[in-house]
Amino acid sequence: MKTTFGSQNIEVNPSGENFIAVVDGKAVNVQIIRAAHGWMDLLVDGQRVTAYVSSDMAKRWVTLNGGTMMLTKTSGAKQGVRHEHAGGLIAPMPGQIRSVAVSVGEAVKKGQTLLTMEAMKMEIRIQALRDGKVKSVYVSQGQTVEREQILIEMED
Amino acid sequence: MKTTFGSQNIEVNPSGENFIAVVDGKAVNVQIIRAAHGWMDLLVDGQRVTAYVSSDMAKRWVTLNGGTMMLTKTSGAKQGVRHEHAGGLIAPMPGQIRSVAVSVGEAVKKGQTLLTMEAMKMEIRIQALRDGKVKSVYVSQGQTVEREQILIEMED
Amino acid sequence: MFNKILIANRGEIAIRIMRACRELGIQTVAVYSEADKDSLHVQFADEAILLGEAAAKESYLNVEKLIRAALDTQADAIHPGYGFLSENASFAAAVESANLTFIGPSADSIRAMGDKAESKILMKKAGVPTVPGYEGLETYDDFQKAADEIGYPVLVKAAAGGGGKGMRVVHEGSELKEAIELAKREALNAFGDERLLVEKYLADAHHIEIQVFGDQHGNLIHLFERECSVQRRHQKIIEESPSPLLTPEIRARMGEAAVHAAKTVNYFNAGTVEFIFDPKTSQYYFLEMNTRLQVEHPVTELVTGLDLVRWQIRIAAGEEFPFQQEDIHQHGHAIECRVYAEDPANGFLPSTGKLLQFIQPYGPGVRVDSGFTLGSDVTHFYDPLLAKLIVHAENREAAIQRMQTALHDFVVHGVVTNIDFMRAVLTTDDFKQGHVSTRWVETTFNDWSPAKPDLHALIAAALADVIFISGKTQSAVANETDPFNPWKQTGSYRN
Amino acid sequence: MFNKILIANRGEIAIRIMRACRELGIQTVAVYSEADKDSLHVQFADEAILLGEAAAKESYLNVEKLIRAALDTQADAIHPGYGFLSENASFAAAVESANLTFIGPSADSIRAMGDKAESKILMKKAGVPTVPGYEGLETYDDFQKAADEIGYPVLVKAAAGGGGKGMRVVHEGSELKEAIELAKREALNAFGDERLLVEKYLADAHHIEIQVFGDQHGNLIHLFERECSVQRRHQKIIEESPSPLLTPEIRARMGEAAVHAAKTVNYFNAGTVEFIFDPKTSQYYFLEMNTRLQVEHPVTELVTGLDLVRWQIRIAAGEEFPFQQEDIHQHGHAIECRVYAEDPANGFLPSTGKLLQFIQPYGPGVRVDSGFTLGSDVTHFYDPLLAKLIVHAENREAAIQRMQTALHDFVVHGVVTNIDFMRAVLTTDDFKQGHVSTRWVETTFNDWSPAKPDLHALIAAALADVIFISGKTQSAVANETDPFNPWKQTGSYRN
Repeated sequence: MKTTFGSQNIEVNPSGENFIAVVDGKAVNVQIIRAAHGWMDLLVDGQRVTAYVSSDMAKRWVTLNGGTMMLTKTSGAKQGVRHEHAGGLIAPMPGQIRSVAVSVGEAVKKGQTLLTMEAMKMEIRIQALRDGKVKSVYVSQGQTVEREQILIEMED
Repeated sequence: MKTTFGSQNIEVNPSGENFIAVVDGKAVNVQIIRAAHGWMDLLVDGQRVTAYVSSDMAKRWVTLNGGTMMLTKTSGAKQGVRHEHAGGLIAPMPGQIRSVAVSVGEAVKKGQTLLTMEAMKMEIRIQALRDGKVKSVYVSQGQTVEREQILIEMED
Repeated sequence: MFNKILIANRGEIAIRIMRACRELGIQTVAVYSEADKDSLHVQFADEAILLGEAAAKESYLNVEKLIRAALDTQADAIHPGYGFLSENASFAAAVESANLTFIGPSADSIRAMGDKAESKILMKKAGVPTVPGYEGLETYDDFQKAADEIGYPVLVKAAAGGGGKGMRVVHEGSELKEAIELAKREALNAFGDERLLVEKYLADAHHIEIQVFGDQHGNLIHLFERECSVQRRHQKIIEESPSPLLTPEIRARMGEAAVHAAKTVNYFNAGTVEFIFDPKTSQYYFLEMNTRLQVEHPVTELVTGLDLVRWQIRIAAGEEFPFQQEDIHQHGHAIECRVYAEDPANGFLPSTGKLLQFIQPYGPGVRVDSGFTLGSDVTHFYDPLLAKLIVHAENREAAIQRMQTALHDFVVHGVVTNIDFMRAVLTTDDFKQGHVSTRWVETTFNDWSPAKPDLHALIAAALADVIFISGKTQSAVANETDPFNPWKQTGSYRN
Repeated sequence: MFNKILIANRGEIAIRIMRACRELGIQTVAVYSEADKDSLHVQFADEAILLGEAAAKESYLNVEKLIRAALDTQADAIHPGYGFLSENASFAAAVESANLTFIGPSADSIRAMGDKAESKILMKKAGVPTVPGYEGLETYDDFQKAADEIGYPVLVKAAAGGGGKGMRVVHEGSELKEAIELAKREALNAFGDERLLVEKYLADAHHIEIQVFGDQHGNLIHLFERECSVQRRHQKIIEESPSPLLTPEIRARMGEAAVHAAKTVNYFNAGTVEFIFDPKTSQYYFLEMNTRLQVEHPVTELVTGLDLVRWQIRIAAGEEFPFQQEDIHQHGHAIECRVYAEDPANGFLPSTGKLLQFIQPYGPGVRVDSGFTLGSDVTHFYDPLLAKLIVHAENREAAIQRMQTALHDFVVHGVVTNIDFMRAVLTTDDFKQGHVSTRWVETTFNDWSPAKPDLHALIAAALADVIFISGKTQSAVANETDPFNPWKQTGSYRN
């Protein structure tokens, strides 16, 4: 399986009971000693490596030797932001509301843009995940929002 | 859903967002406050009850107010003992081997009795879970075995 | 003794207080906002009362709702924790008016120490050393004269508050005017009061504070010092006791000064007298008194062997504090690291998210006071303190080694934390030698950044995809179909 | 100092020792049997070496394999923990012969104290009080005369060993013959040595032991006592320090006697001198010396503030123990409860299984030394000690309250434990008042049984089926298809 984290490519494939990881054209042998619950004990070219790994969409949190790093998967993963939460559409990151395109009670189609926000110098369109009706709108133009703040609530 | 633990019958059914539990003809209202990972926070007729529950075949481990109890499900569950473990057939409880009916290399059919043991004043038959061949026999007649000790190993 | 206590707080301190209550056989009532309905402190309590919306003024700062919750649940007393209403004299008075016990000092003591300018004047009168400076200045001219007299650099700061708000360092006269205006505006916003005071700015000072403790029968002693000089943005992140700086003589004098300061306002229950300490002159100056339990109280508990929260409760119930000054000794060395959801490489800005991994360290001499668990949500509504990691060992060197090991074992995924940053702090020679002033972090760690992902991290991340989630891109930990998903919530608490 | 230490043990004590190594910057090597390949101590170490089959003689008791493992991994030293080879003089000698350091006393000290009869003779000579009795008896006639002289009840016990094996209480002359035969047979089986000694049986005695500690430069002091009278089947389950029974004078005298006993055999490193204490007469008698770290060492660590394992390592490396007797004080009160996988309602028989739930308590003053985690297998091959729960508080009353709360919070499913039993022990007036002799458990708790499932338990169990596993009868926790199943193992360790 080929994956890209940031600008770094890695390919991991089974090889007998072990795995071969190829990075920058260099192959390393990886043996899994044990693995459970987001935790792995490996032998990487004979060296013992203990890692905790969690995944959240394209993000990977990895802890090695007590230090934690965050990697972002830029290929091999469906891109996108998770923006449904408890029946509401939530802000994927902190930012500012640029425009709200719908109002309470309005029927919307799957994929229709409900609002746009600006964050990290990008425009983000928040779209309906399915056909439905707008139950509540919690934000207005110009408002700054926090990550995971609920923007709009839908009913089916 | 009707269940029997030991000699005690209980019926639990949904009722709106809550549940009604009926024990000895008496109905109690049960509301789930939150529940996760084998742990539940309940309101039972308005009284808060926090319980940890684990299940292992017919056994239920329940911790309430710091005290742990074991219940055994005697209905509503498929009866039987778990006796496959890491490819081997293991003793469901400590006991003594009464007879070994097969030998290494012998082909056996699913359901065929491989050995009998005596434990807790009962005779227990250890049967093949599927068609296969006996790879190893680790015990002999008269031998005492511990719980979870591997008795016979099979290959498909 | 009380039958039931309402804890008017959240997070680790609410749980810390509830533990003390449980040991004493006292029932506990949690309060919570809508954002906290599944928080650990709500689960930990015997009862829990919803206060209102996430915003603190609708919930944890709402005096009326808190007192009604206490009365409705038939609680006898309210423990305010730290932060929120803990240093609010009106709250303490309102609690007493409702025939409930406020677990803390009297409203009068809180009021006397609450105003930075008033308390400084009070302390000067009582002969407690204070930082050279002036209060009650009005015109720009007044400020200018005062600053010239003190000598630059000077500090202008809000009379009404603390926590670094409305505070400006002024290095030369040309900067004074703008600094005063900015500080006034911040002070007005934060405290509704634009009064400022101006004082000598001690650049390489240490922050050393003395824990005091007293009962309602006139007994008041100190429980030695805490050194709290490792700060970022004027807020403490690492505290320890004993201070690596104090001689026994200075320690004793500072202790006496703190007891004297507290007695001046008829103090009882737990309090902390903060001093600025100049290592060059060994001079110490009264900074302010915190009229409540301090975040860093555990280092004092470990070093003195006293359970401060237990004694807070017993004293509030009218018991005598049975210890004399000579009964209290410092045993070994304790260090606390505050584990925050914040990004040290990005101005220590708070980080929010769901805790995908949360493994707390264990072991001899290791204590974790935590308010979160696997699956908890860290929101932007409140202070991003995840846990306090506290170690106790024979001496400072062993305590640092123990803390390094414990930080190594603390695994948090889902939010950025300061764990790796604190590990870096503990490896420096400055820290090991105890040469850390309150400005040390900003001058030393300005360019700090965490380790970049290396080959092993890349392999672990890629391999995890293969073996744990085999091509699925959804968060595997948060698998919604897993009945034992630790944060799958069924129903919600309506109380 | 050492670069690398091999820990010739398993479970909680292996992890305890590895923690000390990590704090000192020393690499660790675990050893394990096939039954332990996924054990916590294997995961915790820097390296791990498979010794062989589950049977201890093929693994943890195999001297040759252990020394080869240490040499192969270039370890400098071996820590034996407790049990297994920790009191085996030949092992200590073999370690030294291989140019490795044995972290413990000299082989000579171990040998001198290993034989119960020989060590008793040695102590008598040195003037340490011993239980009135006779050694070196041969004919039945000898035994009969000795028993008559001492006066019934008497105790016959194996000269070569301990741990309750080959031990019989004889209440009258008519029982003597059979008791001797049974004890001889047990002693022969357990120790390969049928020699017995006979001594006065003290029915209501307490077990009080003194921790001693010394270096290789002649410094040797004691670290006060541990009271270990709560026992079942001659094995300790609850220990504490200080003893609720001792006066300062008797404490000092027992401490001196213990130091004298240890010096008689040129003792260094950690050791424990066990005494029988008669509360009626306040007389104490030497019982035996354990020439190793004790299971219950944490209570001494908490009360004295010293890290015994750290000092064991430093002393083995040749350092001086820098403390004089007057430097060591007792601070507060510590209690340890041993959490065993065993059934107190069924003769304390060991219970085996997979840990379906394993929640350890947290909190101020709470320490857990654990060798297991969620998903661990508890097998019948080794001692069923799951964890040691140790608390420290200001005084005995607060420590008991703290322990009650911590036991309440300790949740173990999958094996039967003695947690509820220990909670019951802690609620008794006898325990609260410190009136517990070594026979107290068997006389008081003979009929103890855990709480029967009540209505709430029934509801919780039935509801869990509905919401967690909806009709599935397989173990839902052990769901084999869940990639984050905590005990799904992929591959195995081949090292």
